[in-house]
Amino acid sequence: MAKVPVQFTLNGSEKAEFVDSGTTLLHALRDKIGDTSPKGGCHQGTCGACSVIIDGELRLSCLTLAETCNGVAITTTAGLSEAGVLHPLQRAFLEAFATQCGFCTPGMIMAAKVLLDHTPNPSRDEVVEALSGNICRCTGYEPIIQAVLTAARSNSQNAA
Amino acid sequence: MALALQTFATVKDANAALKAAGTRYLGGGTLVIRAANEGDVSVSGFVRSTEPSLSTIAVAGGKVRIGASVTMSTISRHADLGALAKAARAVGGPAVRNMATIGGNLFAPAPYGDFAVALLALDAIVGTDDGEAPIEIFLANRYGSAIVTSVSFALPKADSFRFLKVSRVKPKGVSVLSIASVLELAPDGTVSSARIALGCMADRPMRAKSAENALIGQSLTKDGIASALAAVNDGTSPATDPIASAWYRNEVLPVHLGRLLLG
Amino acid sequence: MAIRRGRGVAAINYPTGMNLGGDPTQALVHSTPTGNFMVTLSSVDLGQGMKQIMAQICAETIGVPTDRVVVDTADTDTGPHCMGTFASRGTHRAGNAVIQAAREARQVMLEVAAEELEVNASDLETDGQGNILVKGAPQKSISIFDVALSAHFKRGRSISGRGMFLIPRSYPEKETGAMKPSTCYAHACTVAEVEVDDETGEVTVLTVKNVFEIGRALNPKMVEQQLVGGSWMGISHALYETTEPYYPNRDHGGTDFNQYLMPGPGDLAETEIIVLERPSADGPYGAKGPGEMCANPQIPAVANAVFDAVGVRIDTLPITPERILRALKAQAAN
Amino acid sequence: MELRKNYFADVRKDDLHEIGQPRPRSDSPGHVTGKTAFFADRNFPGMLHLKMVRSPHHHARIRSIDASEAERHPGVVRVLTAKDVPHNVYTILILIQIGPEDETVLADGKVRWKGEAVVAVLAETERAAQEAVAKVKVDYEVLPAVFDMEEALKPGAPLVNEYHGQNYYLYDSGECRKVRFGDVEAGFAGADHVLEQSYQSSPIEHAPTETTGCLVVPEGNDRFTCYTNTQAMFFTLDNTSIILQMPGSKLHFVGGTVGGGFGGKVDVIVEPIAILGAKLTGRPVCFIYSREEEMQISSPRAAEKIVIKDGVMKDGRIVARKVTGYTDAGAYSRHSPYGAQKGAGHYPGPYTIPNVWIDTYCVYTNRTPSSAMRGFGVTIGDFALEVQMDKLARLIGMDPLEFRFINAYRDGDMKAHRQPTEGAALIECMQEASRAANWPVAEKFMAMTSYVKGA
Repeated sequence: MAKVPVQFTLNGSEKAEFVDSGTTLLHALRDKIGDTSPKGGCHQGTCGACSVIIDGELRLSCLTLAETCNGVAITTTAGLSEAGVLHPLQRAFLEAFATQCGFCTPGMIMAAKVLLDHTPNPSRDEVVEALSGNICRCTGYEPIIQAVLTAARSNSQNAA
Repeated sequence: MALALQTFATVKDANAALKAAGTRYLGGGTLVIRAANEGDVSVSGFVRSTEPSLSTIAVAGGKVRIGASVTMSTISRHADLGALAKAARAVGGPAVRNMATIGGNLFAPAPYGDFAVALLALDAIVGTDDGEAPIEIFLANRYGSAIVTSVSFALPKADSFRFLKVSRVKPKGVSVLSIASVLELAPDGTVSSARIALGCMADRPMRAKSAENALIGQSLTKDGIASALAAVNDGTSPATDPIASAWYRNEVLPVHLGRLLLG
Repeated sequence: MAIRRGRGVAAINYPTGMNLGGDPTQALVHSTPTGNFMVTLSSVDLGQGMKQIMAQICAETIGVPTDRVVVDTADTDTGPHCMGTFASRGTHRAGNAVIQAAREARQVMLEVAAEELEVNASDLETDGQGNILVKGAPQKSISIFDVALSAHFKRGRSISGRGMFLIPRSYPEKETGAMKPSTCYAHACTVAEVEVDDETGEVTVLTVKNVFEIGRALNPKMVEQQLVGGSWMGISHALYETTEPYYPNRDHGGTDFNQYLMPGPGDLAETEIIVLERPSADGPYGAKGPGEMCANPQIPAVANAVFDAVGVRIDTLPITPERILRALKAQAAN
Repeated sequence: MELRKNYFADVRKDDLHEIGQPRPRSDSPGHVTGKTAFFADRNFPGMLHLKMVRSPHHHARIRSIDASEAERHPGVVRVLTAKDVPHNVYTILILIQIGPEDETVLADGKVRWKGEAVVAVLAETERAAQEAVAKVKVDYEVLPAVFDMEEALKPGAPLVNEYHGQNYYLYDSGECRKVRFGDVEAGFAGADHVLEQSYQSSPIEHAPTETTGCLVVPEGNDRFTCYTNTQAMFFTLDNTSIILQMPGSKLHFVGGTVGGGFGGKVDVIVEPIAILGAKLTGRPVCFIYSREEEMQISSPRAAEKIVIKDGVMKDGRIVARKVTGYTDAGAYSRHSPYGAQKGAGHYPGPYTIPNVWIDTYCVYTNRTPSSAMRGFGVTIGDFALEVQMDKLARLIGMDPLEFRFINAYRDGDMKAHRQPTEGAALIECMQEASRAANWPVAEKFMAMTSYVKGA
C-alpha cells in the first residue's frame, strides 16, 4: 500500500509520519501520533467530536485527509494546557460542571476556542452558533454555553 | 485498496485523472470523504487540483466570480458578498463551513445544498473546463460533469436578495426547505422582476416559475403576493425523508414564501 | 399567522432499580498503607459520575475527605460483580454496597485506632478530616494515616470490607400481578410553556419548570447535571426523536445526527430545576435514582401544553410539526 | 437549581461531611484535557477490523452464502458465519432464567430484520473489510414481513421468530403480564364518565456520542482482554462465555468509562463476535459500530401502543383504570419482555385507584430489536398516563393540577401490584410546581402531605 509522508506541527511540536494515502487526519492523529483527544463519534461530519484547529480554523479531522495537512499547524484539546495549567476554557468547563460523559468535550472546547480567539466577548447567540456543529447528548448544552461565556468573561478580566 | 489521493496542479490534469472508474473529486471532503468513511465501495480514489484560480474570488463591475474551492466561511466573511452571507452561513456548523466549498454544494443532494438554492436564484453560471452553463442546466446534469472551476453571477442590487432556510434544529439543522429570491422593484414598489429558487422541493434546487410570474406587477403585500403563494407549489416534487414528509414540505412552502416576501 | 401559547403539567413517579435476579451489586473497600481508600467495583460510569459519587459515599462512611478515596471500577479481573448501570440502579445499588463495605473497613480502622489509643473502638469517632477522635475528648486522637501505617506494618490488620446489595427476587403473581417491581420511587412534576405556530405546526418550548424529588442530592452539582440534561432529553423525546419517523412504515430512518433530530443549542427552553429530598428508607444516605425519571415528565407536559395552545391532541410521539399541522387542518375542516 | 430544604426536613439529616457537597468530579480534568481513556483510545499493533454483512431484507430465508470472493479479497484475514459460533442462539437474560434463547449471533438460515448480522469479515484495514463485505454473496428468498403490532397479533400473520412460536412473548401468566386489582368493570359501571384513549410512540435511539464497540486482545496465555463500553460488565462476560462456550476465566473485560449509554449499551452484541474473531485469528480485533449502525442497527427504545380506559367521577376521583400496553420488541426479545413487565408494575401511575386492570404485551415484528433505554418500560407509559390525566380533568371541567392532587398516592396507599406506598412525594412536587409556575391551586391542596393520614 502506498505510504505518503505527512509533516505538520501538532500543538507546537513537529510531527512527521508516513500514512496510507487516503488516511483521515483523525486516524493519523489517533492511531499514528497517539493524540486521542479528537474523538470519532460519527466519521460523517455530523457530531463535531473530532474537531481540531488547523491554521486557526475549526475543522473536522474525520473529513480531512492527513496528506492535505502538510505544513499546517494543528491544535487539539490535548495541547491546550501548558505545564499542567489548564486553559481558561478547560477550567470553565470544569467549574461549570459542563462535562458528563466527556466524549464531546474535546470537540466542544475546540469550537469554543476558535470562537474566543476571534470573538473574545461573544454574545450568547454567538456561543450557540459556534457550538452548533457539536453534538452533546448528556448535558442539554446549557452548562456548556455557560462555561464558554464564563471563560470569555474571565479572559476579558485577565486582559483588563 | 487504499483510497489514494492524487493531487494535480491543473484542473485539466485532474479532469483526465477523474476518468478512471471510482475516482471522485475532492473538494472540502464533506461529501466524498464521508462516503468513503461510510464504506461506499464505489469510491476508490480521490482527485484534487491545487490550481490557484479555484480559490479566488473576483468582484468587478457588479460581477462576481467565485472559484469552486472557495469555502462557505470565506464567502460569509467576504466584504463584497455581504448579501450572500446568510445563505453561506446556512450551510452546516462552523467546521463544515470552513471545509464545504461552493463547488461541492452544487453536488449536495437534498436536504443539503442550500447555497446552490441561492445560486439558482442568482441565475449563476457554472464554469468547467468544458465551458460554462447556466446553473439550471448544470444542476439537471450535475453528476458526471467535469470539475466545476467557478461560479459567476451578477451581484444582486441592495436588498433584492432574500434567503430563508427552514430547519427543525437551531441554529444548525438540515433543511425542511430553503427559499432564495432575487426581486427587483419598480419605483412604485411593484415587482419588476423575480427569481425564486426552492430547495428540498424536488430532487435538485428548482425555480418557482409560476410564482415568479404571479409576482410581476404586484406589490409585496399580503394581497399582492397571494397569487404567487397559490402558485408556488406548481411543479414541486419534494422527497419524504427523516426531516419532513413531502406532504409537509408542500403544505408549508407557501407559508414560508409568504414570510420571506413580507418579512 | 398566529403564534399561540399554552402550558401543560405532568406529574410522575419512577422506580429505582429492577427486581430481576435480586438486582445485585457488590463492592470491596480497602485502605492503602498511608490511609487512602480504594473502592473496587464492576459498575460502569456512563458519564453520570458514578466514580465520583461512589468516592463521596465511601468517604462519608469511612470518615475521610473524598479526595482520599479512589474508585477502581469495571475491570472484571478485580472488581466484584455488578449487574450493570441501568434502571436508575447505579447510585442506589452500588452505593449501598459501598456503604456496607466501607462500614466494615471503618470498623477495622477504629479497632486499630482503639489499640493505638488504648480505648474502646466504640468510644471513637471520625472528624471527616482524616482523624479519629475519642468521643468527648477530642484532644486524644490519631490520624487515619497513622492508623493505616499501624495496621499494615505493626498490627497486621487489613483495613478492608465487603459489601453487597441484594433483594429477594420478586416473581409477579400470575393472575393478580402482585409483585415488588423495584425499591424506592423518585417523583417529579413539570410545567411546560410552549408557543405553537398554527401555520407550520412548529413548537417552541419557552420554559420548563421541573420539580424533582430524588431522595437526597448526594452531590448537588452532579444532580443538577443529570436533571438539566434529562429535561432537555424529555423535550427532545416529546418533539423530535425517532429512528422511524413514519412508523410502522420502516422507511426513512435517520442515519446521522443531521437526520436524527434533537434540539440544538439554539432550541433550549428556559429551564428551572427545583429539588426536594425525602430520603428513601433503603437508599445510600437516602438517595433514589434520578437519572432516568428526570427525562419523563417533560414529554406529557409539552403534549398538554400544545393542546392548551392550539386545541388539538397529538397522542403519537414525537409531536412533529406535521402531526400538529394535520390535526389543525382536520380541526378547521370540522 | 434550587434545593428546597424546607420539605421533609424532619426526616433528613443535613450535617454530613461529604454527602450533599458539590465536590468537583474527579473525571472532569481528564475530560477537558482529552486525556480520559475511552475504550477506543487504545491502539494495538496488527489489530483487525470487523465489519458485518447485514441483511437488506426485513424477513427472508437464506438459501446460500458465498463468501469465497470476500475471503480472497486483499487484506481479508477471516470470514465468520453462523457455523463458526459455538453457541449461536442466545438471549441476554438467560442467566436469570428469562428465555427462551431466541436470537442468532450470526443469522442461520433466516433473517428477521433489515440490518441483521449475517457474516462477519475481519480484515487488516477498515477499508479492506468494507470492500470484502460488498463481495459476500447471500442468496435470499424474501418472506412476508410484519411491522404493525396489531397485524402481528392477528391470526395468520407472518411468524417473526420461530423460537417463540407466536408473535408475542409468552409469560407464565399467558400472552401478557397481568395486574388485577379490585373490579374494574364495576368501577366503569359506577363512574360518571368513561374515557378510552389510545397512545402511540415510535422507536427512539439513545444516540450516545460514542458508538457501541470493543477492542479485543489475545493475551497469549489463552485469555482475552476486551476493552468495551458495555453498561454491564458481567452480563457481557457471562453471555460471551455462553456464546463462545469458553470458560469465564479466559475472559477479561475492562471498561467503565463510557461516552454516554442511556441504556443503549446493555445488549451483548459486539463483544462475543469480536472475541471469537480474536480467538480464531490470534490477532487483536476491533468492532466499533459506525454512526449509521448506532442509529439503525443498535437497539432503540421500543415503540409502544397504550390504550387507557378510565372511569372518573364528577368530583375528580378516578374509580377505575384499565391499561393495555403493547411493546414492539422487534425481531428478538433482548430486554423487552422485562420492559413490558416493568410497565405492568408501573401502571396506573402515581395515583391511588381502587379498580385496576393491566395487560402488557411484548410483541415481535420484523424490525430492529428494541431494548432498554432511559426510563425503560415507563417513559412512554408516563406520556400516555399524563396526557390522559389532562383529558380527564378537562372532561370534568377541573383544573388539571388540582385533579392530580385528588388522585395522588400517599404513604400507605395500596398500589395495584399490591405494594403499600412508601416514601411518596408526588404531592410535594406538585405543590412546589404550583408555586414555581404560578399555577395556583386550592388551599386544601397546598395543605396536603404525602405522609400517612393522621400520622
